[in-house]
Amino acid sequence: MSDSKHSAVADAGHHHHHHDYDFVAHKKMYWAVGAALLIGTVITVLAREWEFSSVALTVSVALFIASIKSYLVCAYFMHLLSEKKAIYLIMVTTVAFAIGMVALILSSDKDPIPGTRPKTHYVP
Amino acid sequence: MEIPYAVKPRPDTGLYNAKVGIWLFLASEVMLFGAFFSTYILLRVQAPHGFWPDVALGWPHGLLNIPIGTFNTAVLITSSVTVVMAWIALKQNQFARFRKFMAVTVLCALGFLAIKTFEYREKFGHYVIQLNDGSRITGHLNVNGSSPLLWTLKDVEAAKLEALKVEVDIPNKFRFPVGHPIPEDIHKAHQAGEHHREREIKVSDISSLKAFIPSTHPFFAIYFTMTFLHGLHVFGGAMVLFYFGFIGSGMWKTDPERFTNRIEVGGLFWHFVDLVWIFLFPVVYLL
Amino acid sequence: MSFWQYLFPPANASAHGKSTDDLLLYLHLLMAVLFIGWLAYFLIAVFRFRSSANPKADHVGARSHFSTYAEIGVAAVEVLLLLGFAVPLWAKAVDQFPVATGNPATDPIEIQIMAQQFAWNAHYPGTDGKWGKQDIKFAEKNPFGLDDADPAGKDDVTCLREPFYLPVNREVICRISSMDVIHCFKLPRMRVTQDAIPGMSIPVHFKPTTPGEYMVICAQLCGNLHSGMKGEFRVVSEEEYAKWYAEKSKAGGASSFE
Amino acid sequence: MQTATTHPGSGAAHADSHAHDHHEPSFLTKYIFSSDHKIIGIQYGLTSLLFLLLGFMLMLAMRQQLAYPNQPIPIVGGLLSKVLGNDMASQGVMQADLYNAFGAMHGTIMVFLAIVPLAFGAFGNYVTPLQIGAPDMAFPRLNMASYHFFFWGGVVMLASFFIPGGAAKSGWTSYSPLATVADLNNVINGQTLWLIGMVLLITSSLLGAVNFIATIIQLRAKGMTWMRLPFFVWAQFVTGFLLLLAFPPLEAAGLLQLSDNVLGTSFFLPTGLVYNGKQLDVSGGGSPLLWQHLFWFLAHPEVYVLILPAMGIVSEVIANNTRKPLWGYRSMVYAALAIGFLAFIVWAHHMYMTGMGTKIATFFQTTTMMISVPSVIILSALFISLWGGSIRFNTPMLFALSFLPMFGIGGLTGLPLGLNASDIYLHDSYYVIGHFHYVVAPGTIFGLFAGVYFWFPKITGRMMNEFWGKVHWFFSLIAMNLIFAPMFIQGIRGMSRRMYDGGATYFSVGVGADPGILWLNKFITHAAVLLAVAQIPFIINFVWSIWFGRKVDSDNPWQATTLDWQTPTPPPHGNFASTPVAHRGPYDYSVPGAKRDFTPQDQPN
Ligand code: HEA
Ligand code: HEA
Ligand code: CUA
Ligand SMILES: [Cu+2]
Repeated sequence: MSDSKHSAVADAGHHHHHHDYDFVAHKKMYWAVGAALLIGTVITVLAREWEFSSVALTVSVALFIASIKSYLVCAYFMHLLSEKKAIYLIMVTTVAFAIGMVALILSSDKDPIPGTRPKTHYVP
Repeated sequence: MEIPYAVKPRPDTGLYNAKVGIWLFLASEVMLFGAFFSTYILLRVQAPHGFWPDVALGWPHGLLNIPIGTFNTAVLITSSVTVVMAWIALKQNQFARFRKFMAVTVLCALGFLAIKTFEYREKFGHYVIQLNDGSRITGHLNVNGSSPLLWTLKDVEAAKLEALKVEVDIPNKFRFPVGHPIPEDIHKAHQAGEHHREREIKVSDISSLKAFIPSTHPFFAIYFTMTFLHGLHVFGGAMVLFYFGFIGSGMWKTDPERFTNRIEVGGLFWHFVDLVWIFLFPVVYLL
Repeated sequence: MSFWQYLFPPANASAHGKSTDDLLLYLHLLMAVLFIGWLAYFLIAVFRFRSSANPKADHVGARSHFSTYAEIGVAAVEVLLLLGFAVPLWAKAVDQFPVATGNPATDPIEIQIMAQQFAWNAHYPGTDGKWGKQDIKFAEKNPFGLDDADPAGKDDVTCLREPFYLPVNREVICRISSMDVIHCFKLPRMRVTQDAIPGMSIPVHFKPTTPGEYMVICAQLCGNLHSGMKGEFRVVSEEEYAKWYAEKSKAGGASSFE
Repeated sequence: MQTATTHPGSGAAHADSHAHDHHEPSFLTKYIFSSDHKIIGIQYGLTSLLFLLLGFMLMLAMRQQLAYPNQPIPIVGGLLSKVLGNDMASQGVMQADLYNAFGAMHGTIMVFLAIVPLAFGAFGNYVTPLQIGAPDMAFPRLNMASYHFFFWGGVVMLASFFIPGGAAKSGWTSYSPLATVADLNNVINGQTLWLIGMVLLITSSLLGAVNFIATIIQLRAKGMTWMRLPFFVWAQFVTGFLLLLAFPPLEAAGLLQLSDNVLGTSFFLPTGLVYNGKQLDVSGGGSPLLWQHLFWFLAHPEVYVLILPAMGIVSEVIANNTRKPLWGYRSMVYAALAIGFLAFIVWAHHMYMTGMGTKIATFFQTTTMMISVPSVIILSALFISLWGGSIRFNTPMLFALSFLPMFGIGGLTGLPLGLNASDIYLHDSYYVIGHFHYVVAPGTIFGLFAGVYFWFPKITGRMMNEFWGKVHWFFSLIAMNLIFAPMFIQGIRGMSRRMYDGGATYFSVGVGADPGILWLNKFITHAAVLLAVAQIPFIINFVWSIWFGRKVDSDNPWQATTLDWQTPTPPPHGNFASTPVAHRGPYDYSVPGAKRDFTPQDQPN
């Protein structure tokens, strides 16, 4: 980590970059990411119109695009690409737990005692 | 007494306090929305096969207004770009530009909320009607030219109507294959490519009438819960950004570094709100 | 009641129950060994290293690796109990249901158990062996939602708030459900416990081995009369069961609803 | 270097006799809206002790009912009838609804309003910044907000006793659908307030957790590396993460249940509910098990929230009073981290009886067995730490020592519950009640008592009375065991929990098990009364010592090494006389060659 000490405001809160922080390039990049997000949105919407053979595929495509979009937001807007180790640790753990929660709840639901059925069907 | 590293990063972690704080907070938010998404998924996978409203608890599709939702997504994405531009402007020492971007951000947020409110309203005037023969239709009511909100059968009775005029929805392809209980003529109308169809329904034929509100169906329950909470986040974020950008921006003069940090932290929250929507939008509107 | 009895579950009355009891016994033996071992060590340490006897503490302290071995030992026993007992027992309980071979004298008995606030109800298919038609829309009339109009249901046996019977030494499959809130179907002497969850019907099986009167406990808080929610069942000889069943079946199920 | 001599203000009754460093704050800003972590810690401490007492009193009334079913409750019976109404307590006799309400509130109050705020809010707040050498928490105002959310959460919970229908009565677990249908007559019923209260309490905990973790990451003094943190700080750190990541799902679940209760949704209500012979007018389509998953996703980690800070306190006290370093400090730290990690993937061991298939049940019992290993490691390390020590038996140490076997009993009895094949028999019996009370009552509460006696002199500048402390310890230890040990017997004999009649229905002769265990209900109740009596010396000692206790003769009366003891007494605003630097590990006791048998962490060589 570079903790060069600058008093310049331009450096405040953004210590991982160096003096020659390239604002123009960064601004361009942010707009580009914004555009990519918009395009991603449009593709997701359009993808719905192309009929996929199965629900699973439709869902996967939509979530795949959403994942890419969320990667863009995290990586660029939230500066995770150049963030500190502590933040990574926290976020990786959290996301792992969140996924674990969803996955375990779902697998519990999908693994009942064989013969279990919705009561609404009544007859044994 | 000064709290250390409130502004300047701590050398070994490379972070200032508020940044650690906001990320921890976002971590808890991930778990919060994670739980809501779990709920969504569970409700949905255990819903009976077949399509709402013919199978009462089948999952509804295509009820939300996709063009509007898409537009709203764009609004939110724009605000995410402008908030980070605002921060860059501060770093470049361009306070006026910062203000401009903040204004756009807050306006986008308010725009988002306004559109969302409009969508909610539309749902409150949208009904699912069960007829005595067991078939169900959905659509808007037309009572003397206006479309009443949040009616129940009691309101219909109170209005002393013999028959209800209903703008019946024609199911789109995401609602198919439909089961038999959709009335025959509506099915035909769909095949003829119509989109709306007004029908008169005798009140005595109606066994139940419910607006598209949370208690009507788990889909609406989770849709309203998640979008409402997301909306609260948008609202809270907008308030904070508005405060930083306009009311509390005097700090720029007294303590510019801390001020810039605040904007960064506020921006992180704002991006997170955007992030939630990135998943929420396809999940509730599209799938 | 003798002192020893206090330390053991009430007498087991089912075929699989012994394995549950054995597991409990082994576990408690392990626990006792650990507890007594550690406690003895603890008392010795506390006594021996009291400050009056040992005014100067040793900076390093214990140098042996005993604790590591002890920890590995504990973990090993746990693995043994887990893989050797718990997992197979559970698999046996939930994956290996007795199957009908078509012989009415030895086939497992199937019953539906419907919990409600605050009672246990049982439902048998009757002498024709066919379940009457059930539908949720009749559930307001009777807990099992039996359709009065269905002839197959005329001879169904229903025990509403009254004891139900089971023949001794026959496998029983109970399908547990509830109509209102979550209850828990617990037969302590059969070593059977299964939540009764509205919206789900979950099977359990067991084989009673000792004739007698038994109790169904509700082991899940279900409202203000939770503590009073008891069910009874009787395990009787094959003949007595057949007699009871025939009579009940003749009387018909649907008529006995409240 | 012994930091400072006794500060001129020491011995004054209140912690911040040092406020004169600044302009004189008003009573309001000093005690109510303070953002000083020490004042907030004290606020948390006093509030939660009162809740602890209340939780106990609810239980005493319940125990009375268990021992003498349907007889008027002595002393308070009449009052209860008057205040709560005859449908709750008729002629002083506790009714089933009141029993259930008290039971649910006993659990809720003990867990969320007493132990967590005492262990995390009070000790965590007061001690953590001191031990890491920080002037305060990272976000002092957030800290204040955290207390105020807690306080209002408590007020809402208390208020729920007095509204029509009474407090929540579906257990602290609030399982749906019961929680939704238990009181259909009142829309704003006890359960609604319980949920609102929980949302406030959860918000409080989340703010606290963010603050603690950020503080520990950011504000460690110079030289205070991770492996030099006292174990107490590690325990708080892991606790913070448990709260941070486990509570949000319950917050979500709470909001969903609130919506089920108030807006008529069916998140947790399945299709086809027939209640009181009528189809319930809801859409259905929900899942009762989803509530349980989200609840236990919090509530299992929550039990480690209850135990870890206590382990932290016990470790501090043991190191201090054996006059030697903790044995295996590093493995204790890793074990605590392992507990924190595994705590998130064992929750469904509370749900074995909900109809789990083999695969998922095997997963959860395997992780449950795994999580017992780090507990064994921590406990073993503490036991072995005794070896070679020079043990002082003061009151904090007596409580800390008793913690060990008591937690041992509680932890060991978790094993038969953790294996589903044996849990089949034990589930929801008094065996479970025995199990977890051994960990939370003679376990955690003893750890907290140790902490109270231990840090009291730092907080007030006065010692608590040793003799009465020992009396308190002795009778509490006896009474706790007389209360909770017989519960294992009751459980093994088949007695179920949450029984308003104490199990009488099920032990009616001839049908159920034998009635030979019902007398134990009386026995336990008497022991509980003994426990209550044993608290009197404590309460008097505690209050009396604040003003009249023996003054400490040094800032470091226990001759401890950690930084919390290297401050003026009581520590002023900003804590340290000069910015501390850590030069060594936390427990340099009896270092060979050192002048004294303790070398404070901030002493350079
Ligand atoms: C602080 C609280 C706490 C702690 C630490 C634990 C620890 C454990 N708990 Fe417990 N538990 C609860 C609080 C706690 N629990 C509560 C509140 C409930 C009931 C909730 C409700 O339903 O209302 C519950 C219920 C509960 C159940 C559900 C039972 C049921 O409803 O059927 C299960 C099942 O697996 C379980 C398992 C365990 C296990 C395996 C551990 C393990 O982590 C234990 C590991 C520890 C050890 C193995 C001890 C090691 C010590 C030694 C080896 C030394 C011995 C020393 C001497 C004897 C001197 N617990
Ligand atoms: C942290 C949690 C915790 C704690 C500490 C306790 C402590 C105690 N509990 Fe509790 N209990 C629960 C959590 C806890 N309990 C839960 C979750 C349930 C399940 C609820 C449900 O079914 O939903 C339960 C249920 C439960 C039952 C079963 C009820 C039933 O199923 O019907 C019983 C029965 O005896 C019981 C008894 C006790 C007793 C005697 C204590 C004693 O150990 C109390 C000891 C307390 C003190 C000794 C007070 C000390 C306080 C002071 C000295 C005050 C000082 C004040 C000042 C100085 C200002 N508890
Ligand atoms: Cu039914 Cu408890
Ligand atoms: Cu647990």
